[in-house]
Amino acid sequence: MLTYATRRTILAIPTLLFISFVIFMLLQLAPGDPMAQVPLTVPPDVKQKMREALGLGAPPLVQYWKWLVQVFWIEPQVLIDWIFGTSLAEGKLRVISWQTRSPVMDIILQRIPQTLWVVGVAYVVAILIALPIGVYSAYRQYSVFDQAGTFVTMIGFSIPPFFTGPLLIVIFSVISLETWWLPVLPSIYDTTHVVNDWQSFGFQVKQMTMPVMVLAFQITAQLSRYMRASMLDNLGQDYVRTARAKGLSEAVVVNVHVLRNSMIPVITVIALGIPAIFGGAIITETVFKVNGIGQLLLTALFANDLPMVMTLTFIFAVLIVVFNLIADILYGLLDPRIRYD
Amino acid sequence: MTDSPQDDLILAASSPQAIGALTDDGPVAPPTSRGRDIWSQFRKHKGAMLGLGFLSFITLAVLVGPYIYTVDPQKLDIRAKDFRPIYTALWDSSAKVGWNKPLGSDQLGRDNLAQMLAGGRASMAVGWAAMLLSVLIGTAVGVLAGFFKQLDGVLMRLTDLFLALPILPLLLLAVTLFRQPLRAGFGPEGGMFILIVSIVAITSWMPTARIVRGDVLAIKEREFVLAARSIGSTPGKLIRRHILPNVLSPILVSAALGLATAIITESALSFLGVGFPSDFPTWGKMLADAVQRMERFPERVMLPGIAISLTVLSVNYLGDGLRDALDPRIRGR
Amino acid sequence: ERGADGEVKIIYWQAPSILNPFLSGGTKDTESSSLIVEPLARFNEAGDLVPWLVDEIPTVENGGISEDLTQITWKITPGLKWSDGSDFTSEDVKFTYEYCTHPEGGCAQLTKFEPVASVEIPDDLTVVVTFNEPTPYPFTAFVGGESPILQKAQFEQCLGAAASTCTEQNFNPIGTGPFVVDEFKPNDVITLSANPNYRDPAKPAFAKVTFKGGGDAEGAGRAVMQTGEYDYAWNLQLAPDVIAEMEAGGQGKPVAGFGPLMERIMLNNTNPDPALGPDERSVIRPHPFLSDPAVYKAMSMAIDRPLLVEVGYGQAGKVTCSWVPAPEAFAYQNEDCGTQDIEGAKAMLDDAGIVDTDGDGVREKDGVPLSILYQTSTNAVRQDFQALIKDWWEQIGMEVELRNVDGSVFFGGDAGSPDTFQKFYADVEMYANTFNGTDPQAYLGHGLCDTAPRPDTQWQGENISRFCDEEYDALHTELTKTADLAKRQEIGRKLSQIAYERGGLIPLVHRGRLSAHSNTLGGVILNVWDSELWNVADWYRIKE
Amino acid sequence: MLDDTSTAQPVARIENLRVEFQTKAGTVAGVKDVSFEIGAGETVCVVGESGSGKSVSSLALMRLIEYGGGTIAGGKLLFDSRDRGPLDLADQSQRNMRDIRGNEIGMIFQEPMTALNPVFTVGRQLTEGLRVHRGLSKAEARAEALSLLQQVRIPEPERRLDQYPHELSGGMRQRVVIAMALACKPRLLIADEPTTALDVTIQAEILALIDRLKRETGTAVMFITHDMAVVAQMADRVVVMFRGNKVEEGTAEEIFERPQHPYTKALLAAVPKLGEMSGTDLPSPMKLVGQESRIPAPIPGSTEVLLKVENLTTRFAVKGGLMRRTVANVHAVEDLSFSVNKGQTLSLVGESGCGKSTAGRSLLRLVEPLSGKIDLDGTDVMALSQSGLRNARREMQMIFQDPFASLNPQIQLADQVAEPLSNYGVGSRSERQDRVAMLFDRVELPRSFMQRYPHELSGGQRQRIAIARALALNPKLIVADEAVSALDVSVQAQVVNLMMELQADLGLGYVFISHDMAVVERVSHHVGVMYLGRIVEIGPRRAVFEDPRHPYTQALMKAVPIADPKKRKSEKDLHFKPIPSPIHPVGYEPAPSVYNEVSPGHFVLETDSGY
Ligand SMILES: Nc1ncnc2c1ncn2[C@@H]1O[C@H](COP(=O)(O)OP(=O)(O)OP(=O)(O)O)[C@@H](O)[C@H]1O
Ligand SMILES: Nc1ncnc2c1ncn2[C@@H]1O[C@H](COP(=O)(O)OP(=O)(O)OP(=O)(O)O)[C@@H](O)[C@H]1O
Ligand SMILES: [Mg+2]
Ligand SMILES: [Mg+2]
Ligand code: NI
Repeated sequence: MLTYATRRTILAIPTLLFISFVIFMLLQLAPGDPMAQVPLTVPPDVKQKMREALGLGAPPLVQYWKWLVQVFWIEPQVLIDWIFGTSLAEGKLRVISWQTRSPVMDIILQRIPQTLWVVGVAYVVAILIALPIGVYSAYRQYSVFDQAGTFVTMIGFSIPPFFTGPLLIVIFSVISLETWWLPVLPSIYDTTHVVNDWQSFGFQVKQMTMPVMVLAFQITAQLSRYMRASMLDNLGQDYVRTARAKGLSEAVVVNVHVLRNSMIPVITVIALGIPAIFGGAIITETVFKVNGIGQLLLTALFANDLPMVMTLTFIFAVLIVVFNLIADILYGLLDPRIRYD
Repeated sequence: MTDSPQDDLILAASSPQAIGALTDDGPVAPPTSRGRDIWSQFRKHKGAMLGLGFLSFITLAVLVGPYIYTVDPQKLDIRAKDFRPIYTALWDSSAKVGWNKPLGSDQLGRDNLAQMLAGGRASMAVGWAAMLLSVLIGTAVGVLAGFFKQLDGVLMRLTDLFLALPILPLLLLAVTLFRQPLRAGFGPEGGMFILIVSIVAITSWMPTARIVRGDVLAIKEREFVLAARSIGSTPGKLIRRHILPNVLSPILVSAALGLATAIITESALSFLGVGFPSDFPTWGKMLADAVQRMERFPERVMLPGIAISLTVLSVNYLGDGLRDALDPRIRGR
Repeated sequence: ERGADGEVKIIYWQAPSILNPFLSGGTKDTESSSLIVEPLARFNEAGDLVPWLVDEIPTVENGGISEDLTQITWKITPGLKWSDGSDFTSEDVKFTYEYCTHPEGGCAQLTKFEPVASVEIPDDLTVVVTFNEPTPYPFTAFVGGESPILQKAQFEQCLGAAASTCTEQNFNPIGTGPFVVDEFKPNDVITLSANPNYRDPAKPAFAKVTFKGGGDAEGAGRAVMQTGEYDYAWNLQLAPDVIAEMEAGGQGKPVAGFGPLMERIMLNNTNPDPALGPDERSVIRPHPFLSDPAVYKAMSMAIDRPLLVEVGYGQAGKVTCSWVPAPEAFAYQNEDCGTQDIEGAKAMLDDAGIVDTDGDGVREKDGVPLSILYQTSTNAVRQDFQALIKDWWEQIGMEVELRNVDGSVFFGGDAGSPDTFQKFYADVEMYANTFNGTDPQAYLGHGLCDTAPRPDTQWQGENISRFCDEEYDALHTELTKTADLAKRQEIGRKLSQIAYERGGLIPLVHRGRLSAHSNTLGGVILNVWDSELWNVADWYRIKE
Repeated sequence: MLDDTSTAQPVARIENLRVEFQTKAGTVAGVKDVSFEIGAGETVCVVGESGSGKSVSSLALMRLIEYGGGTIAGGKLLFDSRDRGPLDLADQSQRNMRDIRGNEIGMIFQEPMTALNPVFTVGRQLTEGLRVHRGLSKAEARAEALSLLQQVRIPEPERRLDQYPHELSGGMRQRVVIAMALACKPRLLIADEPTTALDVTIQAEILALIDRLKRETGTAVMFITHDMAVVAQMADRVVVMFRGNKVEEGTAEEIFERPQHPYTKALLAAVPKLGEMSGTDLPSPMKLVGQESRIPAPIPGSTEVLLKVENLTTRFAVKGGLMRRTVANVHAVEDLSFSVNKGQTLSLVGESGCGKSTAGRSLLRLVEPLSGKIDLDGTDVMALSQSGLRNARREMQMIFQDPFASLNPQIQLADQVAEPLSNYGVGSRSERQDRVAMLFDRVELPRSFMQRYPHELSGGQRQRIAIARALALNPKLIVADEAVSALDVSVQAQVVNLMMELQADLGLGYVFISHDMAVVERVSHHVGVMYLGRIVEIGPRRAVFEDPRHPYTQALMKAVPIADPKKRKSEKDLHFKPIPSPIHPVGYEPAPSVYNEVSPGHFVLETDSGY
């Protein structure tokens, strides 16, 4: 297992370097200009000077090398400084966003809490709902519950969030349905809100409700399909009959024997979905103005803030690769039959 | 150890005489083709049948519709702007409706029904084309990686690479990157079509490739492949005749899901404002544009929104039904 | 009383990314920083200068401006304090000049300082700005929201290349304005609180400001006018019917103001034929048919401007035919502008002998069909305009192909891209432009022959139409030498007229700025000549 | 057969059982009308061919059939419960059944590989039943489980408790399943083909074990099998089932010696019995009931050498470590030498994993051998290029074990048979069609089957298609890898006869790979016994079977059950060592095989084989 993990990790490094190079070159080729958002009243020669101040003049390979050094050498030093209070990175140039002239990493750190709150909570909620639904619909395959569950999850699959999002806003924020005992929910997420008492916690819950609803609906749909399929696979296995032949109750047969086996692929699917939490949910974040990572990426992309886009996409790539690895290792841990090496 | 129910049918014909006991009777039922079997199983899946029906209806509507309803979707008729769909007259007699605008018109007086048809055409075309391309790439990579051991490592690393590339940013990037050259080559709509189709395909073939590879690896170990090799089938023929037909079911299923993803991705792109040019309606674009006026003209959001959702829903059900129908374990029941 | 009215919430659908306007130039950044840092003088809602950190506006009459028009002397109001309690002195003003003119700084407001030869500070409260040449209109440097004063003590270490390492400074500038930054989350939200050292002890009325950024205009408008979550929403570029619907929400109301922003169609005076090759097209004159007055006049006549206003901007738009639509005194008035005349346009073309000779429905001039490519940036209203105008032009016998380019490319100025508005590889293109302040001299310079973008200027230059007219150039030179305001206004009107009548551009809509504020927010005076938040110190909560 | 149990109160009695399944084709009866009873301390064997309803009856008795989609449509399942007295299980609630299942009725399933839950330890799965039914604490249950494992004689029982099923060999897993079934000392033990998937040696041990446990605990045993030889080993009484009905019932002796029902007679005739061929040199087809007209003639073959294999070695690399380098090799085939004569059969026998299949595939270079010489009628197969190899494969063909897996489910049968012809461009399309039709006749399949798909055929019919396909190119040599192992006895007999007929008519040489000693005895001219990749003994069939010299061969012979209730084995004389691992580190070079010729053509391995 250890060699396997090591091997995979070592293999991941060239893959990631390659990915970063590909992304970098793609971004270089992109025709956009970070100065496009500067108003036309600023004359071109001034824009040119501004561009040079951003370091845009250097050849792409030099820029790439600089970025590599900054990400792999200087940023870790900053982290160490931050943890141990040393000053290794003093005065060294970090990855600077073109839009804000501030270190990209600082902004990312600032955004992560929102994203984790909203997308992460949605994910957890979705898991908590999806697994029981999946288990029960598999156990009662073709029952009314299963048919209904299938229908609802299919809808979850099929309705894009940019449809459900505005719909919810109209329902909960605009046409106030207070008369029907429905709460009025804020349509704009307050990223500065601090939870320090029950009331502010209540507000936090309120403002998270809609984005979490939209996201959780989708994730629930996917996960419960997986869970159901996996349960169905295992319900037909011989060992289930053996367990029944031992006189175990159905609850034990299903919730212990079958579930434990069915969870193996589902857990890896869950693990594979985690990078997406960090990636944020671009559309949902846009719709509800949750200024998380997804929204950061989108604005950076439209503003042609290359260092920001580059670093963000690279972080996602790292997360995806890492969680792929984790998923594989989890699989190995959960399934005693699988031994890597 | 056959488990075929046909054995019982045989019994009706043969009594256990000495010879009868040992003769190896064939099935009495007329030969059924596999296709018919699958179809009869598929027909039992109500959701899938509904899905198929709706999908055919939509496809037909967007293909034939514009020839029957010949209103130009781009025709501006500023005096007839902001018409409501004809059915609103049912509960709101003061609504601005007209039989010439069955589903109403938008803020510039463009006919909603014509736009729905044209938009559906674009969405469906993107969906189908992207799905076909993605399935093609996925199948090719999957089969090659599964069949040729030497290629496996390289192709699977490539798949990993594409999986690790974050999709939406890449998508947005490529749109800004290649839109202009392609537009120069194929015109504004053609270029964008090619771009969106290829981007959706390029970013969505990996699951298909993985599934197909897994199945090919399994099928390669089946004895009939070994048998085929021992009777001198060339690798090409082996793939075409023996491997591909047997991985058809995962391919079909991922094709169905791919169609759904492609339609959604296209509309998401339109929503984010990086899709088709503005004078080229697609469902996603119509939806995105109409969100602003959602309260006054809910139909402008609901119509494309429901069209997208229903299409994707039916495709998903179709995929579900296909999976069931193609799974011999279920079909046997 | 300061801080009595609690919190005010402002939403800008474009999120500020930095609070140092010298490093960004984006409107969202300039406006958000105007809560904190201030210039010596501002424009008010009428476009008139008002003293801000000085006692009076220098003029030739009061001796603030030298007779030869090369020097201006500002007298700082005594007793001003920075928000950190230190004194505001002329040192800071001079430093601001040095900061922006540093060659490696990439200052976005450099044009404001370029004509300045030197800044002298004879004493703590006097600033003497000397220009390179006589400058009839000297109110650029240190005037308006785009050129505020930075604190020397804070930014001393941030000159030139070091500018981008000063994150702390750029995010938390110390200012003289009514508010100080508590926390700045770039591209997201700024929280501010009242400046304890603000010069007027009774102001600001609000103790806190939450300045939220991001999302879209629609969400912002909704948050102010429908759900009442926010107090002020900036620049709601939404269709009129959408605004009207939001207003019906009853929580707030829209306010419109008109600056010099004008949506126009630029006519290409050169030949954009692709056959000429990338370095020749849009350089060689003349255009095969657009140079014919009958053609461009007919095109202008065919346009129904009131309808465009109604469709695209509603109360935030006006019909105009002047290149400089505002200030009023500079605007060239044209009566026919507001009426569409398709038949007249047809007749004009017929009279000029431009008729359809081959029966394909498209007129030809000397055998060249009137077939044009009409490009603009991607934007819902612009696309609606394109669709409408295409329709009208086709009615008068032209053939129109539409094209829209992503804004970041179109306005990006990348010399390598064929799709920038500067390259103008099309026959006509539509966009909006404006100028800062109230003086259009530099803006009218966009019609001078030698400012045309060309390969040898790396396609830089402001004369997008490649309009070239001797009389115009001469008249503009005269403008640069005239100090008398009335005379300047007359020359300005004349220049606008020439550009319109001789085929430089087809003005479409004079666009206003439409913002919205909640019904309980008082003191809002929409100002398009300066930052919209220019008088935020005077805002207050209306008590029921 | 010793105790007269029929008078004692039966533990379970099945009366007129009928079980139905709802299928697409309507309601299907898995069991139509079956009645029999099982007394305490008695083993009742239920025999019958595949699909005859054996498993369904047993599952019905456990009331597990409901979970598989079946319903008990009629009949009674009387069971004499320890705690509640006589019950009709058919109308008990599932709640009550839970108390009976695993407690009073234990069940052993066919597939030891899949019958255990892969993610729980053996200990956990063993104790579960104990804790539910006997309310033991964790520690008590564990102690009890340990003693159960000792009872079924698993080596190192303590260690096993914490192992996962996949870490045990098939035999050990089956013992665990047996221990589980016995955990609560059930009154009735149902064993559904408990040894079908196992090697003969392990089968012998398991059979002995069940027999011993029955005698020690006095449990009633319902033993399901399709193997008459096993029946002969185990049964006190025998129930013969045919297509859902019981056709005959009687004591073992009655059934074997005086079968009444024609089906039973036919069945018994089709069972090859080890030792049947003693005293003959040449193989000859079986005499089957209903085919008396064909007189089985011995097949002499010729002495001309068709295939000569020398020092054939095949290894598979095991990759590992950080760099995925080869760290070890599976020595699947090690220094194999033999020859096959034209028109004769060489059989390779041995236990699972000894390298039989690999050897067969190496001959056609379907797996690449490491070294050695393969000479097929003058062509040096090892030296051929890929295209040459393709041509050489016209001369040798393969038939595989699994008739379900070796035909492509998507292609019509005629096309499958024609495929080799079209691959080599033999003849025109119509010529090929004629040849296919002729081949169908040859393997005695109706031509109407030509347009069918494989799933529409029974196992035996499919295997005939595979044979037809192998014959299509007129090969000289056919490698038959377990070609009849998956078939029911009656079908097996027919296919074996067909193959032998073809050999006699066409002069084919066979390499016949099998683990079934009785079939091998029937078909071979020469026999090679393989162990751990090597041939430990090779020679004329008669010499090897009647005078086994190598200790492994001797042990193997002893383990084979004989379809004769008078020749029962006892547990005492069965002592098998598990086969050592064939995996050796890189660089390990085993000693060459040295043979001692004990009689003409009869060689015995001298080198240490690991046994
Ligand atoms: N779940 C099921 N659905 C439909 N038919 C079934 C099902 N299970 C068994 N059958 C049918 O019942 C009959 C008896 O099957 P059963 O499994 O008892 O045979 P068996 O004698 O155990 O055969 P084998 O030796 O292959 O195990 C067969 O015809 C089979 O097709
Ligand atoms: N492709 C392969 N890669 C690695 N090892 C293999 C491969 N094929 C077979 N082996 C190993 O080689 C050995 C011999 O296998 P083989 O299949 O030849 O045995 P067998 O005698 O045919 O067994 P069975 O009776 O179970 O079919 C086994 O240990 C097996 O695990
Ligand atoms: Mg069975
Ligand atoms: Mg084998
Ligand atoms: Ni300018």
